[in-house]
Amino acid sequence: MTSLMIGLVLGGTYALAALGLTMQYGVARIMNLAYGEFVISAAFATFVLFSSINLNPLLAMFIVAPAAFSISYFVYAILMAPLVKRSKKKGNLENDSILITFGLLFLVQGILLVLFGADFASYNYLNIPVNVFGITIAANRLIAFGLAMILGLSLYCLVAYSQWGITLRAVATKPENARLVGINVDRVAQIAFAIGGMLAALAGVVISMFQTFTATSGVVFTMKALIVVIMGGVGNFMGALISGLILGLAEATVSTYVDPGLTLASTYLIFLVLLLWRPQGLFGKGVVK
Amino acid sequence: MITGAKVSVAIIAFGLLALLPFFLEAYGLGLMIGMLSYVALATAWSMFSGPTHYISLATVAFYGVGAYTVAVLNEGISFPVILLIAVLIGLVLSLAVGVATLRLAGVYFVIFSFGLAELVRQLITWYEVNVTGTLGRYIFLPLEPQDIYWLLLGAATLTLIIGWLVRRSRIGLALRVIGDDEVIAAHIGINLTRTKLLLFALSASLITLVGAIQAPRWVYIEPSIVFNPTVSFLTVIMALLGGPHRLFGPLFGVVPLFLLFEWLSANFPNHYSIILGALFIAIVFVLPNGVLEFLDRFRLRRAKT
Amino acid sequence: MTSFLELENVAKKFGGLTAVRDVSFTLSKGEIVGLLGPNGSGKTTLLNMISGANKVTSGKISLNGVSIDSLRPDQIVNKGVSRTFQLVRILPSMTVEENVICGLAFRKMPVWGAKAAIIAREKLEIVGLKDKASLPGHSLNYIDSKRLELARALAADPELLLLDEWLSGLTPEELEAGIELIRSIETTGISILIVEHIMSAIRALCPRCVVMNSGEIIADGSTGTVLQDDAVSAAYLGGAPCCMLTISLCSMTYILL
Amino acid sequence: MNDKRHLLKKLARLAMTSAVALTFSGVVSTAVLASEKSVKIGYAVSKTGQNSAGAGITTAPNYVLWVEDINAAGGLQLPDGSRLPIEIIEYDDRSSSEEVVRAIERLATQDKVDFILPPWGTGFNLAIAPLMDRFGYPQLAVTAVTDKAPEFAERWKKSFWVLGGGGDYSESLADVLAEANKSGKINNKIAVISVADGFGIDLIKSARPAFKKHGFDVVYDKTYPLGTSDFNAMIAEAKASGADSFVAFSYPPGTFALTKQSQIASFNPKVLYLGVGVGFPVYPKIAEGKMEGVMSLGGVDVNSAAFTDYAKRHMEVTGNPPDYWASSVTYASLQMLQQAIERVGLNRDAVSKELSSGEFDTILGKVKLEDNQLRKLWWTGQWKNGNFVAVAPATREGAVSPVIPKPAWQE
Repeated sequence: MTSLMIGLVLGGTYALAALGLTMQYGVARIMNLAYGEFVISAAFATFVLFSSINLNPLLAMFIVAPAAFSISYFVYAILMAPLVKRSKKKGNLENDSILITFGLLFLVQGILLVLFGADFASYNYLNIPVNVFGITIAANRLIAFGLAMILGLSLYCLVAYSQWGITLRAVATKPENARLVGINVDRVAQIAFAIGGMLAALAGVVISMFQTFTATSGVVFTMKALIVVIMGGVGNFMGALISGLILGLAEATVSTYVDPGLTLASTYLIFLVLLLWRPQGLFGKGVVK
Repeated sequence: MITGAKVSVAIIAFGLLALLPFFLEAYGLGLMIGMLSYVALATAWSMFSGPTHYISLATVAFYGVGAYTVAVLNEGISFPVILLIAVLIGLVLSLAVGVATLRLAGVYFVIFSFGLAELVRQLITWYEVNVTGTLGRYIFLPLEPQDIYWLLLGAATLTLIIGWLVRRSRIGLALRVIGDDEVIAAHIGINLTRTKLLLFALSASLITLVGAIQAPRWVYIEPSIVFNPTVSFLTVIMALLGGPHRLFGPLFGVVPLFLLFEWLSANFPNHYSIILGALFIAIVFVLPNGVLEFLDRFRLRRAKT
Repeated sequence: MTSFLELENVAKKFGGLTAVRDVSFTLSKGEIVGLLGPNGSGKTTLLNMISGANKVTSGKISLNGVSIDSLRPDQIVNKGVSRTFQLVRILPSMTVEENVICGLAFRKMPVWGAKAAIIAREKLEIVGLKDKASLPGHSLNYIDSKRLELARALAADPELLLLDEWLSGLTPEELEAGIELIRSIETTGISILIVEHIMSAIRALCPRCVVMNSGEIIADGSTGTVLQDDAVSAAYLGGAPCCMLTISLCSMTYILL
Repeated sequence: MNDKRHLLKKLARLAMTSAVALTFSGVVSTAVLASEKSVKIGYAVSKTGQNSAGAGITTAPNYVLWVEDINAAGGLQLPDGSRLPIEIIEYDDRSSSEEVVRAIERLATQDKVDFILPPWGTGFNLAIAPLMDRFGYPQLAVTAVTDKAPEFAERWKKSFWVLGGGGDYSESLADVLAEANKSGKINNKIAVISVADGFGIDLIKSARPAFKKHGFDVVYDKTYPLGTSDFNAMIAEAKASGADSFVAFSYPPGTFALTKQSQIASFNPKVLYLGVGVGFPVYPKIAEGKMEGVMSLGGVDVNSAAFTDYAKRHMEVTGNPPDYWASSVTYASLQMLQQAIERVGLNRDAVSKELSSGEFDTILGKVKLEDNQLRKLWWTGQWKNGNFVAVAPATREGAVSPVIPKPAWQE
């Protein structure tokens, strides 16, 4: 029971960290290797707001998230849009976006290093125990879990049932066809990318409340997010949510009943086995040869 | 196609490179060692990933396994035998992995291969901690930098020769067909799985060899050192930038990038990341598809004559 | 008469959808047969099953008395079956000649090196592409792409050739030449199964034809008789404009699948 | 606030340096400082990659501080009383073994520096040891904790190992615990977790027999992979194990997570010993000021004027306080080098000889190496009244008696 709760809460964090990437990669088709750097930048921004003007991180969200949206919007316009245009002929957006976001990764990381040094950044906010079904959990972790659920489910509903969701899905699955029915694919992709950046920032704000981070720890988030996204099926929010929870549960269970030394190995093992069993991910519909 | 002149140029180049340690200082030699290892890695990587378009991030899984083999066996067995064992381990591992993974395509394979590298690292760590009870291992082999240089030169040359032979062989052609269109490939009689598996294993064994050769240079080895994912990333970037479709393509990516990295970390140790990132972005824009496009054009021109 | 290609109660399901049900027919050595039917009737699926691209859900396919239904496409090629595709497939990064060499290099008795180049030129001469041998594959126009695809299929030295709408989309003159080309191939003793919509071509080429509708064979016999069959007309030839409509509707469902 | 001003200053510096860097490219690093006569000192540390956090806290700032101190005094003093300014050549090893090896080769053969300062980390110090030996440079390996130090000092005569081995720390801890057990403050059960890397394994391997020797029963003993961020499951197990002492041989991110998560879980063992990071200046903030009683490796003698003065200067020059373990040792090793040069000049062989035989006056007090190793170190420390004080070896002057049981978090 304890490990179940621990696992769910941990999984919530993973899911939260992955929502933005599923948007960016699933809809905008940008394989963003600098995703974790966006998360970390938001964490640093929150850290600075908290330690300089003592701004409550939950309020900081309302500054950081819109900022991340507009920054991502412009990043797309400046860096990605030309690539998308170029790739229409060649169809190598995946390779190009890997290369360019790899550059972006270094750029952002370098700026963070110069601004904040290599030191560990950490502060405490809402690090207070909350009793849930007799098990104590940190309030800030519950917030992460709650936010993951709310964002994940509402995005899922939005995509599944709204007009805008249909547009998104059209762009995600068949961009060429979406263009034919009058959808401005490039614009939708740009907005999706920006929303993805905003989601990354939200994750960063929340994670910064309980996790120690450094300028170079972005890669960890990118990799975890990638695994969750692929496991859940690219572009599927419900899938991201569920696979995040599965990974969290697996880690907690293995840690309690098997050996803490095998937690990360089990994560990758589950991921690899799942990919072999269902190459399109848990909830993916794409047919992969 | 292949003329006597080209062969003699290649032999002379090889001879000159082999003589280099007698003229270079330790640093120059170190530079050449680093460069040669990436030449071998990127060329071996391209052997499989170039024609198939499978972007593999598992480079460091095999590279690390090679290094670890040396760390485990370095006492009591002669170095050439260790290298051979390392290659065999790489071969077996890659065949096992290949059977399971090569039916994945696109980004699924990319992430899978990355996960694989991490999995291998975690399992080795767990094994060392729980079974052997050590984690760091020491390598005290009487190898001088020039020995490692010559071995790497051999490995790089071997990789290029194998790459050249593969290119001329039916398997090379089969891979090109697979890269162009898997459906056609199957319907003209190519066994997709076997072909990919063979090349994956060949490429992985060479990568394992490079890791094994380089290991004695570090003296101390532990998983976080030898399974550094940067190796995988750099290999991909260098190969993609140079053009993984051509035999010498990766070479054109490795040499300039390697020197650039070196120059940046020496002259701007505090702003290395920023400048590197900016340069990277610039390269993607200014040299669309890197040196690759240039090489494609070159090939077209040659096809016409 | 011993049958060369034999299909027994072949069926194919995609999920819950049955694309081909209970199809049986045979084809003799050296025979040329037309396979007709509206789009979505299961012709291409049938072709895919013979060539190994799709696995049969149930039933049996054998060639020369040997079962081939569990083999991979490349193994089936080595049994002497080669094919063209409904949507033309050329290897874009290779030259025309290399495209054909690919057909030679992986067949049962592979040809490689200088000899392959000579044979490739011969095959290209057969389809009339000899002058374009060194052009890149992606630079060919539609008809030339089709010719190249045929040359590549022939390079595999087939006993059975599967042509999937190879003649459609051609101008009347090109069609004429295409029919001649297929006829000349038939005279070399290769068995041919042609999936086609163009009636005139079927009439000109195939003494016998098989008609499918909704995944089943509804007629099999001499072309003249079959095309007068009521069921066939109802299913397929119900007036030209209507036919066009059916085809386009069927193409849409096909794409959606 | 100070933090903010510091940030602004850094921003301005960033803008300026990048502008300068981009216009003048390669010449900057040497041209600015180059003068007719100077002592060239080079080093490679991890500015990027996985090791950059550790190097950025312990190693790099002390190099900066030391050079600043010396140049402010007019330069390195030589035996004849003259002074030469230090010229620094620094490289980024990008947290890669291959890079650090090459950087040393470059410093030795290309830049021909007079002395080379060590990189951060056990693995990297070992990687460069054969090279340093071959090129004849003394190597004052600080951030390298290894039980094989005696063997290495034997193998590479010019290598000096000044931070002890894993066994030193775990045996000292076992002594502290045994003392508390004897006086009835804690039971004889210990729960221990360790990080799966060279450091963690070195410590746990020597800790097991040490605990056993003192009659302790290790009731929970698990190793977790590097990169683990969630310890709730392990804390729950340790809590349920009935052990009064909880020991974690952890790395900073793990140490911090363990601190926060044990607070939440109201996990209050009578002895809480965590790994690297407890001595970091950021730790009190992480523990929300409730770090009283937490134990770890290292510790300092806060009553030593030399240390307080050093800590103040460290803050002034680098913008951060030093850590309470390896920072002062790093600085002391630099002082040893400085004094050796002052006595015998720039001859590297002579300096090496002096380092292994001489006595030096450092911020750690008077020190003398034994078989090329520094043995007079603080092995165990504890947070007490806002300082991370040394508690063991208890016999050494300046040691403080440990607070056991540790006060509960919620107070």
